[in-house]
Amino acid sequence: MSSEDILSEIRRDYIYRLIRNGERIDGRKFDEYRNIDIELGPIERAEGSARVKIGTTDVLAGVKMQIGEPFPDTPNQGVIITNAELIPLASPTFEPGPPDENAIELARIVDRGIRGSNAIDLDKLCVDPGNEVWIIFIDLHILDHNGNLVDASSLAAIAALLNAKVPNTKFGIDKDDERLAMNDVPITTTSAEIDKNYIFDPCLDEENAANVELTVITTSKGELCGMQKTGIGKIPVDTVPNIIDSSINMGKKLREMLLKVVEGNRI
Amino acid sequence: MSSEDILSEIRRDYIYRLIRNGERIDGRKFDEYRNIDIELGPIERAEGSARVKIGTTDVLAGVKMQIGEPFPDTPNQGVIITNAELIPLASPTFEPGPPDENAIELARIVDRGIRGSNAIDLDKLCVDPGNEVWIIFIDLHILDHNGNLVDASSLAAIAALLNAKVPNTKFGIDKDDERLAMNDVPITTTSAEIDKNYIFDPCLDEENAANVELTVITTSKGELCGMQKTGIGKIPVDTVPNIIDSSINMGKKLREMLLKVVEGNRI
Amino acid sequence: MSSEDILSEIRRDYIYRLIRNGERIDGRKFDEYRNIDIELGPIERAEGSARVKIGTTDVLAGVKMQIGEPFPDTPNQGVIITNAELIPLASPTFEPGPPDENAIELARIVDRGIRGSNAIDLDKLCVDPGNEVWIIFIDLHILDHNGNLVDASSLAAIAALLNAKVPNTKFGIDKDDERLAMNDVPITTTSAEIDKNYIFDPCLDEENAANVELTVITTSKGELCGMQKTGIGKIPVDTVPNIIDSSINMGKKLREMLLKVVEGNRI
Amino acid sequence: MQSKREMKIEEKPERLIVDGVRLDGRKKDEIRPIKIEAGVMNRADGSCYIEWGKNKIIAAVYGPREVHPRHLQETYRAIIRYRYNMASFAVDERRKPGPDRRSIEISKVSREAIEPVLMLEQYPRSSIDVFVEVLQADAGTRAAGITAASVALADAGIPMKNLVSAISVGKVDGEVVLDLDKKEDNFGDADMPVAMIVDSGDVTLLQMDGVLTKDEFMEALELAKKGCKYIYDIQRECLISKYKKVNSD
Amino acid sequence: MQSKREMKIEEKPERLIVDGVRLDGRKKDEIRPIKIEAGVMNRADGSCYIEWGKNKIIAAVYGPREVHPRHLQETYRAIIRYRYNMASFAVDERRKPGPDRRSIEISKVSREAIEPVLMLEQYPRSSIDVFVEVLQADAGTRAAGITAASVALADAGIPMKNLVSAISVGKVDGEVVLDLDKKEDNFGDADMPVAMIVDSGDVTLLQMDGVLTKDEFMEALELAKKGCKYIYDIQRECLISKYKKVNSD
Amino acid sequence: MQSKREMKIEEKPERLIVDGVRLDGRKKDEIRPIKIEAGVMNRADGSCYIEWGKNKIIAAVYGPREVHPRHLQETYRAIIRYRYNMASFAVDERRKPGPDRRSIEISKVSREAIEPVLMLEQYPRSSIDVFVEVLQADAGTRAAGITAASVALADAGIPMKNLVSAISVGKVDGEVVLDLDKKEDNFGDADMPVAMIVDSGDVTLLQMDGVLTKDEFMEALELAKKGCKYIYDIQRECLISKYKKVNSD
Repeated sequence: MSSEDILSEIRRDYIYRLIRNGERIDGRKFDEYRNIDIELGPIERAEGSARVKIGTTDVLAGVKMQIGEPFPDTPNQGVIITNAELIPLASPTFEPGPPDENAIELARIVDRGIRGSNAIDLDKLCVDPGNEVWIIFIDLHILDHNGNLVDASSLAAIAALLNAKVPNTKFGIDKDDERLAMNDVPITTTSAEIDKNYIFDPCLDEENAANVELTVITTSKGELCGMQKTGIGKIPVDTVPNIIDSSINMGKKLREMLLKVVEGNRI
Repeated sequence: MSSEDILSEIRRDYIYRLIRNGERIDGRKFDEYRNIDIELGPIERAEGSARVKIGTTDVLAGVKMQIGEPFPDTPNQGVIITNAELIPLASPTFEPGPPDENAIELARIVDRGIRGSNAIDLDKLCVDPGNEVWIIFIDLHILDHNGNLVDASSLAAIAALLNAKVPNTKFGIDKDDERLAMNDVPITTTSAEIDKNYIFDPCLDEENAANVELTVITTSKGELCGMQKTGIGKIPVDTVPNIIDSSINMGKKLREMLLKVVEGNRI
Repeated sequence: MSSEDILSEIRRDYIYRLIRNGERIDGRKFDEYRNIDIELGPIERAEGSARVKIGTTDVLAGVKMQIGEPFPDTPNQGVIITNAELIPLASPTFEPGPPDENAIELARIVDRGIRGSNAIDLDKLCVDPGNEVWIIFIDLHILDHNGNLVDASSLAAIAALLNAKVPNTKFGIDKDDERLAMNDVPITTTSAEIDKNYIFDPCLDEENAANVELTVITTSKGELCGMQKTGIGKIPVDTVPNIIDSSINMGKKLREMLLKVVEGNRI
Repeated sequence: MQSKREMKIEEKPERLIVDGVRLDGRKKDEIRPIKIEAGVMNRADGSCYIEWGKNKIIAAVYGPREVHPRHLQETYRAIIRYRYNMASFAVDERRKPGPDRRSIEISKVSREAIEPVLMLEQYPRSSIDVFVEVLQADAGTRAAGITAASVALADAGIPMKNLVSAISVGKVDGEVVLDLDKKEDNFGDADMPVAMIVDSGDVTLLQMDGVLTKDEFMEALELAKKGCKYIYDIQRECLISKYKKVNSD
Repeated sequence: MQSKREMKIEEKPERLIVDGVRLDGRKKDEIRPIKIEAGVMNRADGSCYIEWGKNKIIAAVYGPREVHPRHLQETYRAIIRYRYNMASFAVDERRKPGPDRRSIEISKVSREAIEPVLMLEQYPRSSIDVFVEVLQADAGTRAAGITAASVALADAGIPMKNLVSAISVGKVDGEVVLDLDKKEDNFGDADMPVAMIVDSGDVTLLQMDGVLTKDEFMEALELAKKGCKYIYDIQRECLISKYKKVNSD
Repeated sequence: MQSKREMKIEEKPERLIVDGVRLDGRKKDEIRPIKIEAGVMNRADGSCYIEWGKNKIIAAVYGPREVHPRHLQETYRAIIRYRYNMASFAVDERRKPGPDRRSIEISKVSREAIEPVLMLEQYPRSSIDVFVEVLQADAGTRAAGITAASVALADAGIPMKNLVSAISVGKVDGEVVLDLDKKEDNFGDADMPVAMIVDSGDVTLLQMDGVLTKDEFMEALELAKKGCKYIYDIQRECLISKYKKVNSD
């Protein structure tokens, strides 16, 4: 065993011992998020942007819009394209190169929540039916990885969308730039299982100690609009309902916090 | 030498000894194919399909059709695109990834026979001259590799074409779906040289023992419409005419067998 | 240290000692180029071509022209695309594969000189304003690498352009093929620093011994139209003006030589 | 070769469930016909062919075998590689060969669904490679793939604590149904693939697309449990009959 | 997803300098506002965030660390890897993620600009990895990136002989100016990024695009020297304040 | 950069052979002018430049040399790598640089055409790399490439049992002819490249495109034998004159 393996095993044991005593490595409660910081509009060149920090996890989301062709089966709707880059700046384990399975899964979960909740009013993004619609690129740039990238990325994406304006003038459309029309504000919450306890917002050390995580995305009405189990562990089926309940509650709190920031910004 | 190398050398010696005695490892005559099984239309989603087993070598061919642009030098003709995937499911030596030189050579030999024999009536595949023609994708999915992929793939491709219907209705063309018009039924036969004897339809152990193979494609009229020498060996020029003769004969037999299956299926 | 490293160190020391005595490994003066050989039009299939040898460094440039779309911000101008291939035939250190950073830098320096000097009259390359313009592909094929690829490639590119004819007839444009209209003949000169001396046209051994090179591109009027420092060394800022002066002079000489060859060829 | 003219779009049927009966005649908790066979391939160490509705899928297993390149090896356990792939002709519109984002995600979650039952410590420094080839797709391919992969792993003699069984549930016309087919998947409201270790009641795959209320989710989860049990019995049956066949040969 | 309709082209302003004053109000030798902070990232060994005009750039350093694959190792020294990358949303028209020819060239010349000050012999067989991420671009990104990378390397404690400072000079409306912004870069006549070791007066990066007479070049070089000196003072200030902060914590 | 307007299509001439004479004036069994020179490149260990009709091709050989990555090494013999490549400007319509399916197949069959004459056991664990660059293409490039590669291998001093000589035969206007040029290749009925070891009468490359009757094939094979003999004499001549030149230098 390398000294690194031994160290990580010691850290893992320590986290398990703490959890058994109802404690976490950074003193949080099991259902407590780290401090969340949301900066709206840091990238003026983008149609919308947001930088979200959850503890030291740091994600920048940019929304760009272009005019392109609709999909043949939805000729009157805009198109969403979500992409995540796990750039090597953010973690010693990220490699340069095209998105790997982790980056792809991350982007697809974020996309799933936005699509499932029908968050963006795609019907309003038609310019010329069957011919020209708005393409919305949501690009996630992970800057610092200290665990729970999914929640930070989802929050950054939805904040960037709430921050976005449709660039009509830039594309010669005879209308003022207007706020992107939204139907919903989906919120993503992730909990990790350690020693049969579920802790929300795992930091990196906790993620490394846990075998399995469950991501639950909820709508403003408290419905589920996306889920993903990640990791090689298993979840006793009887525990799932409890996690769902907690996730719905947690989603409500995070949404309120986000909307407060957005309103504050719009005043 | 690794134990694997020693084993393969022993097997090679054994095959050579057998051949010298006029025998083959599975008891076949030199010009005898393994049992051939042709299933027509296993993939209903495809315009045409066929699964061909030669012994335990197993190839699935699918034909899909789309409407696209013609090549500028043949504005009134359909387009053929042939592709082969040596998926890692089929053999421990196949790697995931884009087609390597073996997959490319395989696809190009299959393509050569179809093109050389003018098997598909490309003039009938024009929808709007100079503008819209049918694109025929012939996709070969190798499922189990026990030697002689070329003959199995070619047979599967031509069987799938004989099974194919032009999907006029699916593309809003005001015509019933109709059988793909064919001019010819080219047949590919491959023989391998072992100790100066040429054996048809080499199984994998025989291919590994042989240095060189010659693939000969013949038309219904008994003309040659494609050839390929493969492998690092050499062929005495004086032996070529005999191989050609045998290949023409063998092609005739295989064609009869194929057409019987096709007719049986059409009734 | 490997024997190869030792050898290269010995060679390096030898070159340094020579330079300190005002000498070079092949007997040249510090501001002397190796013998330059320019062959115009070796590739008849190309619209223009030139093969340039500087000593045994050997570069073939081909110019091809096609009709395509203009860039949106220059709707009435032709488009230049420059590409360099460091094919493994040219050096034991070149690997097959897509252009690496060295090939990309090389192509971009050549491109910079042509663009900066406005060498090609891009306004004359408009076929149908906003819709159809000529695309000029300048492809550099490095055949033998014995140092100073930048100067050889730039010279080959500009010679190939001077050799080029616009293929109007081949594309059905109702005009005779005509010489490509040029505004200028930029010349690229490169010097390498060894022991604080700057030597022009370094051969490969000299390049390996030097830490830094400065490429200076000049117009017919003696203006600068492109520069690039390459290598991990540094250049004392006070020495820069001298290098610039020498480069302008050297550029003048090389341009005269090139134009003489071109005129000789046109007669 | 760019497509010039698009295929006609399939229109959404007015109703997908009429009087509690689905378009293909099934009840809401009814599973499509399944045919499954182990040991169908010659070269692979283990394999399984499954037909599930119009899905036609082969799973094959190679391993434990040496890992290349070596830096992928793990010192104390085998690694699993799982490659879900779709043939170009498996779907209505020909797809470009090779992995896309969807298949890369499916490969990851499927690997994580299978890994909990494998005793990987027994084969340090080696790999177990699972290849799932979708020859024809008809919705629910990842669940069918995991189901087949599980059988193929057993067929290959890889030490397993148990089988993994998988099925998809979803919401169609506002009702929770089991085992969506292609039309229901295209025009439905939610899709939720689930994989379970039936004996222990552990979930090893859980994804959800679309919208479900909490109550609908609870109903769906119950249906998925029943579905997985049904699938598990088919898997066992298949392995027993393979075992019998081998022993009687 | 192909673009159907292009963005409107920005038109060239009639004048970029009016009565010696640039469009954004600066004088010809005036530098845009700069904000710079070291140690901003958590995972990296060293880092620096810089805002320079509307440029927003993060540089981070990892290392010295082990090199993979091993054949890239050098026996007697560390290797440097430098990756200049632009976020998709950093420019007006969304760019495809990943390296393009421009960013590959910039990465190379930036690495060569930084390498002269690093004492690489101290870390044989290892690598020092510099990552520069342009979050928003406003001309002069390579100079800003090198400036930030230099600070990040110091922040990481990599042994350096000195700092490298960089800035761009150019010609606009026929006049030589310092620190071009985006509009000046788009519609100007020449752009010349320069990196220097200010103490020794050594140039470590020198590129030029466009046209300059010899005299203009001399004027530009003088401006660049002054500019680099100014940048150097900001870099030192930043590191001192970081050092003070760490010590007072 | 997508092409907007296609090049005009070359039209098929009414006849390609008139009174037994081909469009370029050759008889049916006549070979185009060939110019061939060994040792033309400086860096390569062996090389050959060939002009054959309007074909202009360089072949170069490096090796025996160490193989990277090491897992490609073979314990008891050298491996050969053969890369047939076409310059972007070698054909009428500019081709994208890099290997396409055609050049990958040609590289494979050319390697297999050359390998029989090489004594690879003498260089275990090493590689012999053959690079063939088509600078201008005029039909028959693979045969010309093999011919040149064979000379370049001899020039590099690689131990060979013999030379390999190659040429293309085919059918044009219903007649069997030797050494098709570009027009004949484009508008002909069949093309059959052949490589042989002339001394032993062994075929090392044999491909055929198009349609030939058995009798036509026999006629073509005879022509190919004659053609290879002719090429072989040119190859020998070239190597002898190279040898003389070296010895007289």
